[in-house]
Amino acid sequence: MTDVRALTREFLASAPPVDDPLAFLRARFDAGLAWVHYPAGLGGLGLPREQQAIVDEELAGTPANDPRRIAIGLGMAAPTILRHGTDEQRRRFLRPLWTGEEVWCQLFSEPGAGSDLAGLATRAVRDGDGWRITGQKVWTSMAHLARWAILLARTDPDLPKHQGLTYFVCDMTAPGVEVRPLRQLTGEAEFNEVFLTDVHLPDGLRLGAVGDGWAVARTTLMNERVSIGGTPLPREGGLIGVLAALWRDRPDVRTAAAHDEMLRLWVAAEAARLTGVRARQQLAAGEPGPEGSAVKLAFAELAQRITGLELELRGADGLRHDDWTMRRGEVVDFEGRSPTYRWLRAKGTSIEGGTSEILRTIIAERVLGLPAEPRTDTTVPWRELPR
Amino acid sequence: MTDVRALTREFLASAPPVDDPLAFLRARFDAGLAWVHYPAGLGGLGLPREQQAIVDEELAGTPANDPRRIAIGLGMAAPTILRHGTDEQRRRFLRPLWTGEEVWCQLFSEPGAGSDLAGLATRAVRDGDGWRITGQKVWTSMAHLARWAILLARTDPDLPKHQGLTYFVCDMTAPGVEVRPLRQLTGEAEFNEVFLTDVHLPDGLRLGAVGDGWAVARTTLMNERVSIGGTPLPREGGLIGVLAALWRDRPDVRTAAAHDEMLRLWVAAEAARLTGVRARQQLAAGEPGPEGSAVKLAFAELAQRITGLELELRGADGLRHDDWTMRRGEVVDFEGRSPTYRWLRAKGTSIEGGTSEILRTIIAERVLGLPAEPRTDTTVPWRELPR
Amino acid sequence: MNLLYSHVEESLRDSLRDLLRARATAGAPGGDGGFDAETWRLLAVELGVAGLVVPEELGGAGASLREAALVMEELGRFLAPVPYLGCAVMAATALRVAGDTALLARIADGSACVALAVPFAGTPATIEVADGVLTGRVGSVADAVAADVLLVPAGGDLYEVAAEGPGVVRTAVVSLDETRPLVDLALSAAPGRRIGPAPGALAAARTAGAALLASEQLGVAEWCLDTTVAYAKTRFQFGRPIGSFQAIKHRLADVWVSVAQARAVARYAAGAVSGVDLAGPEPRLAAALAQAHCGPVAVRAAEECVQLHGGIGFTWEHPAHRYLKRAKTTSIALGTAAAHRAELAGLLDLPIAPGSR
Amino acid sequence: MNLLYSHVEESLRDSLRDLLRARATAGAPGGDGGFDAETWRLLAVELGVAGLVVPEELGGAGASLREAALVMEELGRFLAPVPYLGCAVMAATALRVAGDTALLARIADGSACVALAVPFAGTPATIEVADGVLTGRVGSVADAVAADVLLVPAGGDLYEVAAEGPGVVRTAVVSLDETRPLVDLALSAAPGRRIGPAPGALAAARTAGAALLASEQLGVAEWCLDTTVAYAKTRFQFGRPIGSFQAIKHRLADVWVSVAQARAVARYAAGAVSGVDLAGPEPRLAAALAQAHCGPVAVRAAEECVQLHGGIGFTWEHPAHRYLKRAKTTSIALGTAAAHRAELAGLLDLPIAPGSR
Repeated sequence: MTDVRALTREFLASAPPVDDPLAFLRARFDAGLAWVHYPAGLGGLGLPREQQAIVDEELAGTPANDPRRIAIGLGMAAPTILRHGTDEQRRRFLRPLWTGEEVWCQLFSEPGAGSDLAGLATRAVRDGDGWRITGQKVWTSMAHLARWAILLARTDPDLPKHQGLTYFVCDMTAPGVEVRPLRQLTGEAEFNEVFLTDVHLPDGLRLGAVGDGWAVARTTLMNERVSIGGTPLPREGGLIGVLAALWRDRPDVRTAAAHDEMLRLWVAAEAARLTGVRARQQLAAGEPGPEGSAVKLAFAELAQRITGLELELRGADGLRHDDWTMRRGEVVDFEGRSPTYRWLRAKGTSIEGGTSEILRTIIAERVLGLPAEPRTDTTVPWRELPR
Repeated sequence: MTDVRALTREFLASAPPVDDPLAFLRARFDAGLAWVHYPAGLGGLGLPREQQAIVDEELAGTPANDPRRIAIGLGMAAPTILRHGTDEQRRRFLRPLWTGEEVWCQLFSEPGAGSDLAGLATRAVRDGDGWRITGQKVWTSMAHLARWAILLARTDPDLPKHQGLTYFVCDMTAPGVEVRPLRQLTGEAEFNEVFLTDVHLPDGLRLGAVGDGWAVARTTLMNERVSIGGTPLPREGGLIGVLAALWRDRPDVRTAAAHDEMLRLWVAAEAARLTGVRARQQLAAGEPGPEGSAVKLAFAELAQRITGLELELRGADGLRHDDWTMRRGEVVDFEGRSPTYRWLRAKGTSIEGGTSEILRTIIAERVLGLPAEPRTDTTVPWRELPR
Repeated sequence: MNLLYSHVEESLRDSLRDLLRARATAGAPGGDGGFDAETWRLLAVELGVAGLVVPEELGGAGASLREAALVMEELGRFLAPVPYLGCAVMAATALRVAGDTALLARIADGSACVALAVPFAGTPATIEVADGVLTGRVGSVADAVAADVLLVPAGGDLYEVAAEGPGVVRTAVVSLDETRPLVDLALSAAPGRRIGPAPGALAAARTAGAALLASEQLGVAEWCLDTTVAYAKTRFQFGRPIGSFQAIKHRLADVWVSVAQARAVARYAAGAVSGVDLAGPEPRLAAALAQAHCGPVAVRAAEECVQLHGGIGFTWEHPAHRYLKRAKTTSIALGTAAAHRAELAGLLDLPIAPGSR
Repeated sequence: MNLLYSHVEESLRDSLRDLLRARATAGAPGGDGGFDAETWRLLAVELGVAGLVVPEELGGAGASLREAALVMEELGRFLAPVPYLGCAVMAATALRVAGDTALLARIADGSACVALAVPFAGTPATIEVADGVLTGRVGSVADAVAADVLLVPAGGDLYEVAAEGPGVVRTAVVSLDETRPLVDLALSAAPGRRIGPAPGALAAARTAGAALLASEQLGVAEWCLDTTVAYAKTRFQFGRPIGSFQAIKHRLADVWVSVAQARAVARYAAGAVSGVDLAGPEPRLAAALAQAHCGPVAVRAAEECVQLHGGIGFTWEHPAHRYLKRAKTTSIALGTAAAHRAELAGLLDLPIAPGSR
């Protein structure tokens, strides 16, 4: 069995100087220490995923990639390229993706295709040896910084909706790609709209077979769902900690009626936290359960209730915002920003990354095994669907 | 215009002695003072419904029919017979129905047809000059006391479900009618199961045309819905009054946490009460609105929450019931009985007379105009429906 | 008490809707610090609703707060950025109780916009008064950005202070609800004219404001429900309008139930404060009930509006967020639902005092 | 802390399910006043779970309350009418803390069923003790109908009293939950043997009981969810299984989420009380958290079970109502969720003390 710790120490001994972060990261990738469960030659060593922890421990303090810049690439694009890409695509894309040299974004959702992603309308038409893409995408984080995008487009509108899709890598620098900021109710623009007008993509940027887009996208979405759920928090970590601190620090905001409501939220938050702890233990024990969906559902509801109560406790102060200036959203920081910001931003938690309604349906059908509703949209040609 | 007050005084002057209630009620019916909006000769005078109040005022203190014995007859059977019955049927049934000489019950629901009443399976087969009925009905109040029943049965299983139904009056004394008490979670049997085994009914007991059963039943059900909603209550009338009285009388049960919850319920109860007041004003103003459904939905939820909190406040006393002896249920008395009885009985309020789920769907479709779900059960022969 | 809308009210509603629809203010904050001067002029001068509750002999319509509640309902529905609550409801009530006539006449003829210098939420600040000049600070004052006259409580009395006069500084606040801008008010030796005793006037203004704010919340909730229902009928996902999905239906049915209740409660509160005496237990109870019920109903309706619109409801462009912000701020201003429940507990003799358990 | 089930626990669960399924006790109260003597004998003597937490040197299994929690979970799922909570959890914990060994050994070998003579809800009653004889009344005592020995707190000490001995009268109560019958206990000069000091023993028993009751509530909630899901798959209305309707799906998904949370919380509580010291802040916090969360979860799951079964769920014949009654009574016994939240407030330094607003 490979001694990862020894390998890592060997690498460190001969690695580029840490004051050249990019060179260091490239060398780390080439040593197979980027993601050890990836194949050799593609940043890994074909080892069990758990062993990455040893590498990370040994390399603590050395140059690291910016988690925000590589989040979508790491969580969504990379596993999809690894599984469905050609050797050439893997070699071309994975290294700069991991080092952060090339930022990725995701072109899936559309104004007319939110919960019903498979109903999307962006068209890809054969154009010489490549494809011509036209359509509008929305809710695209990082699009204004991205070099590449994973893109789902319709290649055959005469097939039922899941069958006429094809998966592409989109060149965000290609002519016809226009990125516009999309402003949210917080006043910021965290996301973008992306307009694609006759964008030409060579066939070499197709990922998977023509018509296999939905199957390829499932790889992406499964990895998105796993990556949500976040990091483990200590007790009173997160928003409930903000509320509890307010209660402790500001006797003037306390009321008898709010006391029990605050405690209800404390209990709900701790229950949700322990559920996350248990879900991670199951995962570590090799018995992944569906509790991740429970954690996301509960987080959304809690975030909204906790921040709502906080505004009520603050009274007149809760009526004042910090700044409505339109800005490019930076990191979503629930705890560090103003109370009104977190209250507003929390409204998105039950919409983004799968609405709470969609999650409940998934739990009901996939976990509880309840029968699907009669469907009218999966067998007819996409073109004929009402919309 | 008819002077109802004068007519009533005339009647009183020559009426049978009040110590013979039945003779008095029969005479009142024959004088057209039973329900003045009914036609002359059938207990009424063809007058506006509002004028009944004048009659009732003048006849206050005279013999009256037992509201419980005639409730189903009055609220459901009578309007249906009036609208869909033959002259002979009207003459035969309405007078003893109103005087209380003949009690009525309703044979609609079945074990397999609750919310989906039109899916019922009780069969009516032509048998000489009449019909042979076989099936099982359930949730039948008063069946053990009833002389007659309104009955919905399937005459043609090869038609779609709404089209193969026919409406009958069932003779509860006929051979093959078996009434069994149905015990509820309160320990009592308020309701019955009714087994119909080759019950012969003459064709003269059919109400409306063969195959028109669903249309006839709609008359019955519309009248049921109007009759629900109950009488106007003063502030703190009903269950919230019980809870408020407990709070005022028993300082030992008060806790800070329960205080706000109790007040939430008080607010919700008063809001529901005012909604009922407003709905009655709309009705009186000739602008009936759909708020009746709101009142029933809210009542069910409130009844359950209020009685649940009461048990919690009572602590150890809330763990003790009064009596589990199987009894024939008498009147549903939420306020007069034990706290555990009302908590248990309240669970039925969101099921009986249309579940809360069905009510929400009705509000969404009929009030808000939201589109119906795709249906698979209305066009195929009843026989082929999965069940 | 009659909880229906009268014919007069229905016709007033039609006029208001015509005006507000033409102004198309819904969802957009006014041009000048969140205040739409032209809409206010049309309402106050053309339609005359600023003086609705001002007696006829002072040039008003001589109507009651009940009719003003109808105006609040429509202003809520259109989210019109005008200071109706502060001027025509709260200041007018305070002036009436304090015995003023001059300012009431100016409200009625549209020549003065008057604001009560108290925080929109929380307890009044302390203003010092000596020799007829006032000094002190009041934070988060609503409907004062466009005021000509401020009514300032100080030393137990209510004073008239010219908003543009010496010693008065209004600083705009970044308000959560941009359609109802707040200001911080600083008075330094600002000259004031004494009007009358403050406590009764302030309490009455607060009761009237709380009662009528419920009608605004009703209008907000109705807009949210109507807009969401309309969207659910036309937004297709999975080949069906999303309004045909049962879970959506049931949630909208629940919102409808709570809005139907809010209408009854708001109408009751409007009726209960339409008499002369607002200090009695029933007006106070009705106002507290109204805020305890209608504030949360509006918040929930707005939250469902955002949620059921999905991504588009989370954007700045769609007006849903403005209704959300209005709903939330009104549920805090003039007291949270919890504070009003506590008020009810006192009025109803349902004390908190914990027992022995 | 590990919140998963160990292999030992999984195998114990299998044994329990085999036994309880064979006894088919679910939903039916026992023959003798709600107590199923044969099931209890099989559990205590054959399976040996009565002595699960009794040290091996006293003939027990030497396991911790964590394993006992697993037993509680299964007893909740099958609604087995046996005094496990009172005897094997609460009395055994009290005896351990009070320093007894003799009675613990008798619990372990199944020769004695021991009950703590305290009300199932509310504060302990006052029992007089003089010259080793006890006099007084305790109402609504759980798990005492079949007890051989009563542990009676009196004058600061815990006493052993023979349940069938002189001066002891147990009067059956009409219990809301017939599967956990209550008795009223009257002692008149009943001879008692002093075991040790009561306060610490009673507090520990209560903490252990509250923590493990959460596992019972989890089992109740799981039965309700599983049963409702199964019914929703096979009950057809409108030509479809009712479980295919979206509103039903979403409500069951919500129940599933809360049950998943209850499992994590109950496991955490079981782990937190499995050490020696139950008087520390963490066991008390975990127990309070468990009751604050799991009690309401079980009630809601049982209510949804009744509601979504429709008419049949409202009948006496269907077992749903027995789970409803068990869920509700356990949410009151050993303290309501609200009482446990108040307990948490103390442990977390989140005081109620109202501020100035």
